[in-house]
Amino acid sequence: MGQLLAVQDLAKRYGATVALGGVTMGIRAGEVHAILGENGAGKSTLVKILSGVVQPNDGTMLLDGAPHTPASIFAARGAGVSTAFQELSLIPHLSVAENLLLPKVSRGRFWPERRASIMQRAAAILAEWEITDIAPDAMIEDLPLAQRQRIEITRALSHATRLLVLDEPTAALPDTSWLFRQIRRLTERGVAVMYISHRLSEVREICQRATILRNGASIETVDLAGVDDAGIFAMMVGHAPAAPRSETETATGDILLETRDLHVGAIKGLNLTLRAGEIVGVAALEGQGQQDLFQALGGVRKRASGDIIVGGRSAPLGTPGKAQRTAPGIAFVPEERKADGIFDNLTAATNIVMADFASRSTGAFVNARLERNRAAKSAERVALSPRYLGFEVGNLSGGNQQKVLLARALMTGAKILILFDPARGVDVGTKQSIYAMMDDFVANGGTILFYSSELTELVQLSTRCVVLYNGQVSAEVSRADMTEERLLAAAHGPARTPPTPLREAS
Amino acid sequence: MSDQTAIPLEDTRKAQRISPTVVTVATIYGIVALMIVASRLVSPSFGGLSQLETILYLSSFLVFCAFGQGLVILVRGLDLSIASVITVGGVLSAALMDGSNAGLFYVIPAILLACALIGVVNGIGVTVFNVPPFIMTMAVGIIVYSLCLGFTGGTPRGFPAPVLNDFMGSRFIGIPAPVWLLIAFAAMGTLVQSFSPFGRKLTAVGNNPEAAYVAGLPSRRLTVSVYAISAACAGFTGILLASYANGATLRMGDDYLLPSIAAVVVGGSSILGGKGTFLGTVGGAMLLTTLATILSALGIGQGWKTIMEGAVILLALILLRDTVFDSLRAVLVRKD
Amino acid sequence: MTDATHPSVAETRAARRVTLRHIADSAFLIIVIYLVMAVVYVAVQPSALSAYSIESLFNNSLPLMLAAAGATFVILQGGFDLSVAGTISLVNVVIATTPMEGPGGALALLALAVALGMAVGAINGIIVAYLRIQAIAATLATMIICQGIALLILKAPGGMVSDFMVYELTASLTDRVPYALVIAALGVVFWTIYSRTDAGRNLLAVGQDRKAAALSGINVQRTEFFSFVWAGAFYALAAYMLAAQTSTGNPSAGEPFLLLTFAAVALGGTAFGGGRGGVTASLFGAATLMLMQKVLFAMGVSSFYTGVIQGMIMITAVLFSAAVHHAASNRRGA
Amino acid sequence: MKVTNKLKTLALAALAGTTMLSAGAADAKTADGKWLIYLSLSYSGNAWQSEAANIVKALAKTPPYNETVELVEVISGTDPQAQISDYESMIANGADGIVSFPISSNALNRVVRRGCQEDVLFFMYDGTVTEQCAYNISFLSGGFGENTAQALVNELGGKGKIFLSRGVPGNSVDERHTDGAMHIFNQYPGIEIVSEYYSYWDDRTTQQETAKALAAHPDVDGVWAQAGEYGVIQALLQADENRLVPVTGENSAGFRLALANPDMQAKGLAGVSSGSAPAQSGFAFKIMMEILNGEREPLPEGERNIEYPLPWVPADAVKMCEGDTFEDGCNVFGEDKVPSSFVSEVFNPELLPELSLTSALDGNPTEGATIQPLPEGAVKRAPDMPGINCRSCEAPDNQYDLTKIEATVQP
Repeated sequence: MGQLLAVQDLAKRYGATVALGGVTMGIRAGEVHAILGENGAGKSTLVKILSGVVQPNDGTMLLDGAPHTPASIFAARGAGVSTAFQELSLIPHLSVAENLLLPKVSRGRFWPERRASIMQRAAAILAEWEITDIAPDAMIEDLPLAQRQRIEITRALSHATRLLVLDEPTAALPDTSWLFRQIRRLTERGVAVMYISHRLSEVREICQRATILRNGASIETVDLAGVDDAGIFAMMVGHAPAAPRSETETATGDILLETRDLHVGAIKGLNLTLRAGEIVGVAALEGQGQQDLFQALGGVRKRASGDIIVGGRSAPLGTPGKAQRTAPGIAFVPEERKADGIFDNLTAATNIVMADFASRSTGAFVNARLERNRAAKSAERVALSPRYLGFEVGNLSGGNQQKVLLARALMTGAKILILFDPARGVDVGTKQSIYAMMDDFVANGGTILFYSSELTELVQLSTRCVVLYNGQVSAEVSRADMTEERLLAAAHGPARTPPTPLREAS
Repeated sequence: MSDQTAIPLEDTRKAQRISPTVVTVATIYGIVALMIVASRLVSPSFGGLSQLETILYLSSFLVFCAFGQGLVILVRGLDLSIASVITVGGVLSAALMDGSNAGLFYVIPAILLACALIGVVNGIGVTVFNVPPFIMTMAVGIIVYSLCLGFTGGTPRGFPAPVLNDFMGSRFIGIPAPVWLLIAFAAMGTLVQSFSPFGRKLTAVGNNPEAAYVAGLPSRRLTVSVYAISAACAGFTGILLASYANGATLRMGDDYLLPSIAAVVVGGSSILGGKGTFLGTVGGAMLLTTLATILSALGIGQGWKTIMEGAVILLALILLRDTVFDSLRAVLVRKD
Repeated sequence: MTDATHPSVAETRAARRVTLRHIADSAFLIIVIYLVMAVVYVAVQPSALSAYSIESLFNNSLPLMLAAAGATFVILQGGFDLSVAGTISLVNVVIATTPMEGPGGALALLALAVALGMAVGAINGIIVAYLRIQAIAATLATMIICQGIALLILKAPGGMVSDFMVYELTASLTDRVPYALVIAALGVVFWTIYSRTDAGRNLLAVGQDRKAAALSGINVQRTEFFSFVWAGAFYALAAYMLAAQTSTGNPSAGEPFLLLTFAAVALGGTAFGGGRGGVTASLFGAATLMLMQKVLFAMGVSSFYTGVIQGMIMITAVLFSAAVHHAASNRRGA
Repeated sequence: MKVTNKLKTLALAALAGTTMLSAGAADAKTADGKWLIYLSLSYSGNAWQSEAANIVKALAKTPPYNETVELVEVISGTDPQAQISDYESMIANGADGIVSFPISSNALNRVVRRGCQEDVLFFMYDGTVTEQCAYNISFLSGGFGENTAQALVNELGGKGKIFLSRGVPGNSVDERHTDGAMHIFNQYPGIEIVSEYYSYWDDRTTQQETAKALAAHPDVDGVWAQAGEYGVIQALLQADENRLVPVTGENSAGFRLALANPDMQAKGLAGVSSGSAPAQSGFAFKIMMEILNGEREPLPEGERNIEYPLPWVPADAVKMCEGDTFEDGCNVFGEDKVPSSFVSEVFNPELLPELSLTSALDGNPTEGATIQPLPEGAVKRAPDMPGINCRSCEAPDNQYDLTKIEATVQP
């Protein structure tokens, strides 16, 4: 089969910043082609160029032999290229139908189409792509994340006549079977799919070939059957991944945090104990109340009833600030790094030192050097290179942003860390640094509660693991019996057998 | 561990040798300097130190109230009540001092406190009740003005303390006292906005309110205090204006509302919050005042003067655009 | 998917949310507020129902209503337009200095006015959408420039407005329904249609989430641009009706509109920051503001303190509409 | 208490309004037998406006009007639409008369016309409307601009650099003043206008704008100013505390006291105080009441522009008042009694003998005073001023003739 998409020496610069520095690759018709690379490797920029969001500075793209130079998303769609974006591109206050049909919802240009007729057309699209549980007139903002992601994908599917670009399509999807079924239907028609995911297992399941990007350049295109994971990692990072971590001993320290019959949001009567020296993992499918639990412990959300006992005393934790100041201190790292975490206009050092500003009265004046000095120690604990401290955080890669957030949490001096998916979407190197920091933290008398969407991570890190189902603890798994299969089974509820494996690890 | 290999390319490439803030501030003062030099073409007595002195003197009022406005804008707000609060400051100082120096030391704090309380109302409306700042401060401005009207019955009475009036006309080391005040205020304001934990916290709140909350910053309290500071600054401006003109009028604040916003924005702050320096605002205020002195000396009709005023503001905005900086920086970086 | 343990409860909650949301999103609330105020007004002022009173009330309210309608386009996409004051002044003096008699002349003037308003709007749009300058600052500058041009055209209030505009446009259809009301109703009809076209939907989408809108294929810059153009057209209409009503041109005619326009939009419940609200709501917001003047007069509120009441009403109305909206989208927190 | 009273009055007024509508009677009084008079202000917020309002309020409380007049004050802000709305409400409430400072000379015409049809008397003071059924009582036709300009030219000996400190851009009053002044200045080639700025009739703005102009022209020889003139003096002193120049301006107490101050004169201050008098409101009110009471014949339409005499106080004529009225030809109050922004022309011993300082400051009647009839010949018709007090009319050829002063230097 010939090349459907041929990309040659593609480059993109933002001012003095090089985001993409020479990508050459090809995708065949009917192929599912993976793009692999660490955060900041240039995947998003490649997606943006292909879908017409930004225009490249150099290089050529040929689609079916004709130059592909979309000036807008709309133009790209016209050429048969459509994209499901990682950061969902749905308008919250519009209906599913309108979102599916944007930007040309109404057929007439000056005279609006009847609502019923719009709904009918949308329903047809939903039916075509086997979505039966979402009504076309539902508001996007009322839908859970997983359904929104499916709408995002469906919209892309409905426009893809030549190339479908999927950027982390399974980030919020509990089940890949629907997606893979649609992808196969599409490829049977000869449509090519560019598939971007951090999850190597998925990639291996659905993709035939992969192009590896590093530092904005394409390293190699490989046949996935012919290369093992270690080989792929090596190409992605430029060196072999770190060795697996050693075992941690079971902790028997003091109880630092305890919840009694906690009700908050979807959480219904939760009892939990965190002891000094242990890392407690939380496993759950999407939407089991894990966000509510973490936000409540972080002080972001007020609990409905029940008790949270911190350091032996019942604590109201009205705000994150109060949570930090309630001895022995709770520091919370939220799920949405960009939205709830970083201050992108401020330097990394200021971002880290902000913890100090928030919790205690500091000197009257500060300047950049003072802040760098103060942040240096926390930065070192998360292996954040000191030379980044002076940069605006918005200019750093996702992994380094995450390190900044963790450094800030450490800076609070809190003994209890509440981390929601701390290693999500970061590269392998950063992951290792984060893991090391967590081990180090509990070894020094702290305790960590963390949620992860990746079972491997839970198994690798947790001293013990709590599985949430429907707002309650469905199982508690000790270090000794911890396997991914065990966690997965518990995550599907107490009395059920697991359906198809949802998410497995490499 | 070997961090070096894992560093994505963009980190190092985005290294910025020249801070955008410095470029912004330098550009504004550059424009001001250029205008002052060019103004010699308009009048032979222009272009000298005495013109600079006049500009500094006249921009001082704008600078005082623009500091508060700048802080409010920094936390994504807007303070439309400052016109009325300036009036409150002026009216109260004329009424309470009533032409006597006695009691100056408690009257001034009392006025500033009263004004700050108006700001607290603004702040509470914005933070606790989530009223959009535009509406909240506009409504409070209308209410406060109306109270002023009722309180004075339409005619503000009395005089500010003579010592204040003398102060506005006095000189130290050959430079007018208000210019010294301006310099001290600019230094203090810069320290507060750019070199204090308080300023950092405000920038954080403006940059990302959700993140600020999660990071444990007392966002509400900070925001309320910012509105209080803004109102206090406006009150301070009112006291000085009344001292300058030796009396208060009810519309004395009107001339400062839109210029205070313009000074902040021309000064390189983002109206969307989270970005801005007080030095830039001072430069913005000076730019507006310089423009006004030049226009005043030009022998053209009011229509043309007004058009030129708008055009210069627009031009300054275009020159201060981020993309202009980016290309400038790109050129500079490429050179070495 | 979570299992819905109590589907019936969930369904009713969803249903309630839907109705509340309809109330919150539509102009329903402000219409209720307007009607309540109208009832109060009629109660304290029985002559309010006379044909003349109705006619003059609407004639008087229409310019602000149209200006607020215009500003709504920009605010809905998340922008800000201070140029309303300058545009109205400019168009107003152009009308007053371009004498054209009769219905044909009035029509020609209308075309001229709207074209001029749209031109100013287009300049705003280019500066804000394409040159990416902060809207509030850019439109402040264009406002000042427009005021300057207005002063060049007419140094002091004066000029002539044709008798047709002055007398016919401000009269009533079959002596019962003021033309002003007809024009306002046309505004409502226009918005009802426009908001359902792609352009209207895109406007709201951009206001809700710029980035998502761009990724959905909406041309965000063009949407922004046209919001300013529409705004300019409506400001021009406001200036046109103002000229008809005051039968004169005034180079500072637009100044009183600056803050009142935003107050009217806010009163209507359109969210500053974009994405929620509509032109209909703003039309009623402006009408309410003008009616408030009448009610306060009728109630005999001491004129020094009228502002206190006005300010309170503004804050209360915004709080009220926010409260209803909050109840409507009672979603899970942060 | 005040509010309840008003509410009561308004309820009665509303009642009266409805009965009037049904009866259509011309001789309408409120239910308690009083004339319902509205005082409509555009902008309350400066000394001038509130003094003018206070004068009317004081007169309405002076016997016998305290028994026969129900006065309601309404402030409409700066928006013509608001004043239109308020006029409508007043007409609907059955007003007998409206004394008003009009915000716009043209925009109010329609509602005024409509009020006239309902037999409401409109008396505009200071500002004017071009609708011919309204009475305009104004000093505008008195030639403030040309007379003060000539005074300045005389002081300067026919040559020198001057500033024009104007009022509000785009305002017809400002245009009339400036046109008159330019008529004179243009005759003198030696007079060079080096700066012209708008001061919004406000002391503080005048001070700042003058300071800006002084930055470019510290060697100015004289200033022609409209209201806000005291700010000119302050700005001049600020620039150089030992140098003043001739200044002509309006009637603020600060300016008049400065004119009469020998220290200031020694520094170079000279000039004349003239311009708009708040007392115009009282004059308007009294004419209206006399017409309502049948003591005076209504004037035919087209002849309702009435001139208020232009105040004219040169430096040597400034005389401090010892008491609380303008007795013995005194014409300014000291700093101990009034703020510097106080507009001195509040009293007119001939036309308004009923008034005293408390009337102007607080709106209280003078103790023991009763309303005196206007003297014979007090009401003089003002010449036409197109766009100011009439629409399609011609200005007389002699509109810029000097009335208060003669040219002492020839061009």
